[in-house]
Amino acid sequence: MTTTTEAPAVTPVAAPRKLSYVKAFNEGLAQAMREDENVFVAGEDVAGYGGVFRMFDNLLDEFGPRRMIDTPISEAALVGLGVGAAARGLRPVVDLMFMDFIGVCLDQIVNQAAKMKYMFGGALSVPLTITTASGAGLGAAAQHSQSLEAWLAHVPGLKVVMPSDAYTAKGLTVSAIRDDNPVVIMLNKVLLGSTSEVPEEIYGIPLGQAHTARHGSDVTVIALGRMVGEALAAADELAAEGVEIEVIDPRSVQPLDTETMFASVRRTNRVLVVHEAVTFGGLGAEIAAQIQDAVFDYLDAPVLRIGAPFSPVPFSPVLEKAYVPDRARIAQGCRRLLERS
Amino acid sequence: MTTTTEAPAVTPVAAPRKLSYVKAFNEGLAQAMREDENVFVAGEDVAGYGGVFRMFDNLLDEFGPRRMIDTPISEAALVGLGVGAAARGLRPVVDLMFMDFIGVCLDQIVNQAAKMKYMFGGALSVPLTITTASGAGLGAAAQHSQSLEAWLAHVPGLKVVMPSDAYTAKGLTVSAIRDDNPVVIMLNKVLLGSTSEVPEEIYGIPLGQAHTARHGSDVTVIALGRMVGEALAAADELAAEGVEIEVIDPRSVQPLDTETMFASVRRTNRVLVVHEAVTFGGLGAEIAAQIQDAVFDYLDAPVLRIGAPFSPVPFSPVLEKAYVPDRARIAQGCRRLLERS
Amino acid sequence: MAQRAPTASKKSPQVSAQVIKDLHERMVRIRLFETEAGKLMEAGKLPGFLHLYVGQEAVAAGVMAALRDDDQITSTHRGHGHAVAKGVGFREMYAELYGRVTGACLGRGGSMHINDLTRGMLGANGIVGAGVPIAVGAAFAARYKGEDNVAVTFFGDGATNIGAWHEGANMAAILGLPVVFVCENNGYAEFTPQSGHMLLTDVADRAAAYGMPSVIVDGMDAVAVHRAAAEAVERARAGAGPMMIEAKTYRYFDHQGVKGLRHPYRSDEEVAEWKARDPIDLLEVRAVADGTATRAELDDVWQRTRDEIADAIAYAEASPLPDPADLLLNVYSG
Amino acid sequence: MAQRAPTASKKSPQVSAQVIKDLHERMVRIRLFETEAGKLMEAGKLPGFLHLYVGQEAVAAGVMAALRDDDQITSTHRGHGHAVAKGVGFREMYAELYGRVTGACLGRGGSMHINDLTRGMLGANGIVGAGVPIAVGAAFAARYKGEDNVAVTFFGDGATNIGAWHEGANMAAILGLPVVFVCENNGYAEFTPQSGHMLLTDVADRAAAYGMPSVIVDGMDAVAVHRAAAEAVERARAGAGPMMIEAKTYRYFDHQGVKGLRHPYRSDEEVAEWKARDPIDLLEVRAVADGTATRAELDDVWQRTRDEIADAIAYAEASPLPDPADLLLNVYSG
Ligand SMILES: Cc1ncc(C[n+]2csc(CCOP(=O)(O)OP(=O)(O)O)c2C)c(N)n1
Ligand SMILES: Cc1ncc(C[n+]2csc(CCOP(=O)(O)OP(=O)(O)O)c2C)c(N)n1
Ligand SMILES: [Mg+2]
Ligand SMILES: [Mg+2]
Repeated sequence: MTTTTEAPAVTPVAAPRKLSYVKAFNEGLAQAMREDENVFVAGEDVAGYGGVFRMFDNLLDEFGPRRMIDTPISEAALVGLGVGAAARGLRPVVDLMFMDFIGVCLDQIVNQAAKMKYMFGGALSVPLTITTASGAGLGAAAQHSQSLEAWLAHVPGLKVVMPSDAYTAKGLTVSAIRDDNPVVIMLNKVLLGSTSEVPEEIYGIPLGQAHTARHGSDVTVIALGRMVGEALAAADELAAEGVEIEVIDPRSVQPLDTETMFASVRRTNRVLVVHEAVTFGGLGAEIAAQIQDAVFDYLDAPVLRIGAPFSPVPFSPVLEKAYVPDRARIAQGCRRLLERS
Repeated sequence: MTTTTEAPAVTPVAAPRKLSYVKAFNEGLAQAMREDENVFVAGEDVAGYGGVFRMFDNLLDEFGPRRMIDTPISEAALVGLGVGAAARGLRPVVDLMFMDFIGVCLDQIVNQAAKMKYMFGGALSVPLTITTASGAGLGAAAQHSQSLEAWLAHVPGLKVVMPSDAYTAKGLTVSAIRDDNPVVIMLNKVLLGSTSEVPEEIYGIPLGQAHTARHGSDVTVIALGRMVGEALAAADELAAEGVEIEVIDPRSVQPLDTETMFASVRRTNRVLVVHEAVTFGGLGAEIAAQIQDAVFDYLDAPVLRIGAPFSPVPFSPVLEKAYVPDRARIAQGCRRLLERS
Repeated sequence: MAQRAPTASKKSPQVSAQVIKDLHERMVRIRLFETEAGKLMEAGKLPGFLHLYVGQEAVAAGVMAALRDDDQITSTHRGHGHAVAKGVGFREMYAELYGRVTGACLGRGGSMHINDLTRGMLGANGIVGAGVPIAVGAAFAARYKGEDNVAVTFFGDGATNIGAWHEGANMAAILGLPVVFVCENNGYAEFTPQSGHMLLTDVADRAAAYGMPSVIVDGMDAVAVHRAAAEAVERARAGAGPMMIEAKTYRYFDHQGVKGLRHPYRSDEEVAEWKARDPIDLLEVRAVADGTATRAELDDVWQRTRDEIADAIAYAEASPLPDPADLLLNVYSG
Repeated sequence: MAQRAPTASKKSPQVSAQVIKDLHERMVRIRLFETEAGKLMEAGKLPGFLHLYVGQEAVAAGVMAALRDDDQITSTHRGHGHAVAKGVGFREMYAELYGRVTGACLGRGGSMHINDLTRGMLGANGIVGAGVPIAVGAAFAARYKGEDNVAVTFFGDGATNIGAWHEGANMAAILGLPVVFVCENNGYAEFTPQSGHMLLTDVADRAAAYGMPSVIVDGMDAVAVHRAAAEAVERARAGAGPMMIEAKTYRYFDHQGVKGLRHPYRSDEEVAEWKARDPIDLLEVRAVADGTATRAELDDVWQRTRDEIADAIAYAEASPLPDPADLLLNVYSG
């Protein structure tokens, strides 16, 4: 079940189909369920209601209550259910609704799902997919807005993906479900309604393969999740100033494709990492540490990190806006990098 | 309650008292309890049994069942009890036994204790201390051996300390209890019986102030927790080769005293960070990222990180030994740094 | 399975006229606060989420009327009713919903973190069940300090399925702490009916697993809630340990927001059946019938409250926004 | 409060001689495996922790004799008894305790992670309560695939206080899954007596909170455990949903290791009272008395088992250590 259907080349046809991020996720999930009878979905209000973010719309109609399971508010048991079912050969998709709720079930993710294969001497696999909505921007405050990828990426045995648009939302979902390891899919709440071209057929996007979303020679910007769009917008802005930004979307942060990053930095000699999570201890630290180690002699400036300041996510939109990195701060960062000789 | 008694200078008297790490912790806790009637301890088998690591020996005798509370196996409620009691003006010390159990109660630590002051607009403080035993080396396997400081240090609102010897075990414990914020004390299991000089009187060690455990001019080694001792041993070994290592013990990883590190690297131009935790996404990443940013022009070589490989902690001692960084790997790392011109 | 509205107790309430008026005023305050908040949200004026309490007023009013100011409560995502009934001011609450610096959380917390330590309101909470152990800690602190205040923790039917609830209940029981557990059973956890998340008909039956007594009350009858709460609170205050109250109630609006319905998880008949037993109507009809209050007196409460709300909304709207330069304020103490 | 030993049932066991012999052999295998493991630990030959099962043999034997090979179990930190009774081989188990590459976990897991998927042993677990939801998932998989195997989850008295246990029990109940909940109530959670961690006398009373039936059995009587388990398992297999069995039992050694006692948390009298009702003695005396087995037959079981253990220990000691070059083996699949 680990074979990956390569993404079909997007050939320019009459009217390329656009789909929203959440619908692309939904389509990928539905296709993966059609592909493999062992895939089922469990979570709070995923079946009858279709998920509070409409991630699971219409799936109950097609797949029925055997494969679409509404559960009590019991995230530890929910993930545990997934672990046990995966250990017995199913391919569960369990939904955590908000990523912030992970604190009530992290033991099952980290001490059970992630370590089981290793601790058991390889006796089994845990092909579990965990879906969750992350990120700030909706005024949902400190307990409903976090981006906690740094915790999960630090855990051997887990994989973590962060779709940045509708196309990756579908392809990464399909690959996560096909993968034989526990994979956490972090959907970004602000992106749910954003649209992009999405092929109709099922396709996977390899986990651990970064995508260069824009080519450029002056600064490399490595952006996670929603920050990819912000980086592309910053690149447009900077292009008008004659500065060419290369934008790299890692797509999966565990495994992390650092080779693509290194290769880019060898050309640009300047690099900025941006994510929504708090800067201190965020993924940007790991990326910066690896880059300065691997391509030290190519760097014309230190690796610059942009993330959230060291505070919980504030409620008031005026604060939240100042809190989350955006295109302006990215452009600003690139300019600063270029000023450095 | 935030005043910090400075550590008394250790004046060379006739027979300086040596104490074990766990007894030093115990003494600091007992003195803090004597100092402040609002300090109490709760956890599994902390009272009647004195804690499975003997951390709480004799405290029931002195402080009685009002201040020494045995609780059911309910870590979420245990931490929650601490949060509620702290919000109402007490200074709870709650014990998590093994740090690996944090996955069952992380919500109370991260979404409640850490964020409450901020979310509530500053209306209260949460002077909660969480004690826990971390680290590998006892053949305790994947669910009883982790070092998870990177998770906690990534959380705004928390403080995290990692005592490296008996002296710091006592002083950091006193400071953690006196601090008005939630502080996690990570005691290292392997160090419990190790001894060092410990003043008899109560003293605090400022949180967020690194200590230079050995001065040297050739390489800076920043070591966390148990790795400080390993780094000092490596320094002895290297001194015989004519290489002078500076060893920095951050003592607290949140807040993290990077200024001391920067100053050191400005002199040595070479730096290695070592911790027991998995390298990927570990504290070493944050430290490396900050150093390369702040003192880029002083670095003669990339910041080198040494941590555990990307796997759960293995059981078999032969594997565990290969897994945990030690003096040999640190010395090796220093030599590699020095080879680089 | 549809949530059935309990039938009203025919017993005449054995509480004073003063208590009836107190209950009435608390309920009206909640009702109007929430109704206006819903309108503001619909008008696009409020950021974030809004879990309205309308329909459940009798529970907050009944319990809070049994508490002293120094008694402590922990609340839920659906926390406005508790805050209002505990005496948190309209101004701070609306200003918080608007994200203003004058709000109960200085604009940092929003709807799900409203708190007021001066009123013993230890906060709404965005994590289901998380307030339960915190209340246990507050009760622990009271006993530790030799104070006789009690803690009340509110939670929904759905919340009793989460681990923290279970652990908190057992912790309170084994430590014999002065905590009152109030289940606001509105029949649903988001869009899942109670029959879809537990096999029990009465959530109160869970108390026995901790050796905790429990009682079931008509959660649309503020007097009934009040009497049960007064008993449980006095019991706890006297040192007899925790107790659980299950109040069968109903929410009128959607789980979140006002009308987000896209899935007919509740029938029109069910909603109508419950609304026919509206807690405020119920109390008003009885109060007028037995001469406890005149219609004019009751109307006056509504009018005064409306005025206070208009003032509070104006205050909120006129209040300054937080300054982004203060982003790091209150992350740490000291 | 001291844990009281239940008095033996006077009813003659209504099970076949074959079952009696089966129960006996499983218990002897556990007893000897554990006793030898304790000696090896005392001799400093085994790294890590060791939570011995001695005293509780009747529970694992009684339950496992009611299971098919394809039935699944999840276990605890005190998991050797379950593994042995479920048929995991001595060689793999000792080799694992020794940290050898021939062990049940290739030396990666140690005592607390012994597993054997071919025998339906889904693993010991170092986290209290964590195995409970995993068993629920295994049961879910069985029903999903249309198989009729059941899942059994073992846990201690202390484990019923943790959130995951509560959530798992409710999840099994609401989904109507074929899970049998077996509480091995040995009266203590580490060094805390049951009376110090819950107010109930019978843990079984907690089942009602999930609408789950329960039964209490003498956990020193393998036949009694077996009959209760057979009933619960058949019930679950027939689709009637989960059920809980509480077996009152006792552990002879310390919580961890053999004799680490430094705190007199159990009286000598209490220990003696329980040992006087040793589960193996009890079964042997009855079997010889009612002619089910001769003393010689029983002795033969002990002797054969001793031989097998000697072989297994020799195998373990002769086995190679894992190669540090393979440190990253099995972190990921594929
Ligand atoms: C741990 C956790 N899981 C899920 C949620 C999402 N959530 C918020 S409210 C809610 C339903 C709560 O139901 P109930 O306890 O009955 O309270 P009610 O909304 O009916 O007042 C859910 C699932 C959450 N906030 N926290
Ligand atoms: C979540 C968690 N908390 C605490 C522990 C430490 N611990 C291991 S066994 C144990 C006692 C378990 O008691 P019980 O469930 O009665 O099982 P018994 O040891 O009596 O067989 C504790 C507290 C743990 N392993 N996991
Ligand atoms: Mg509800
Ligand atoms: Mg026990």
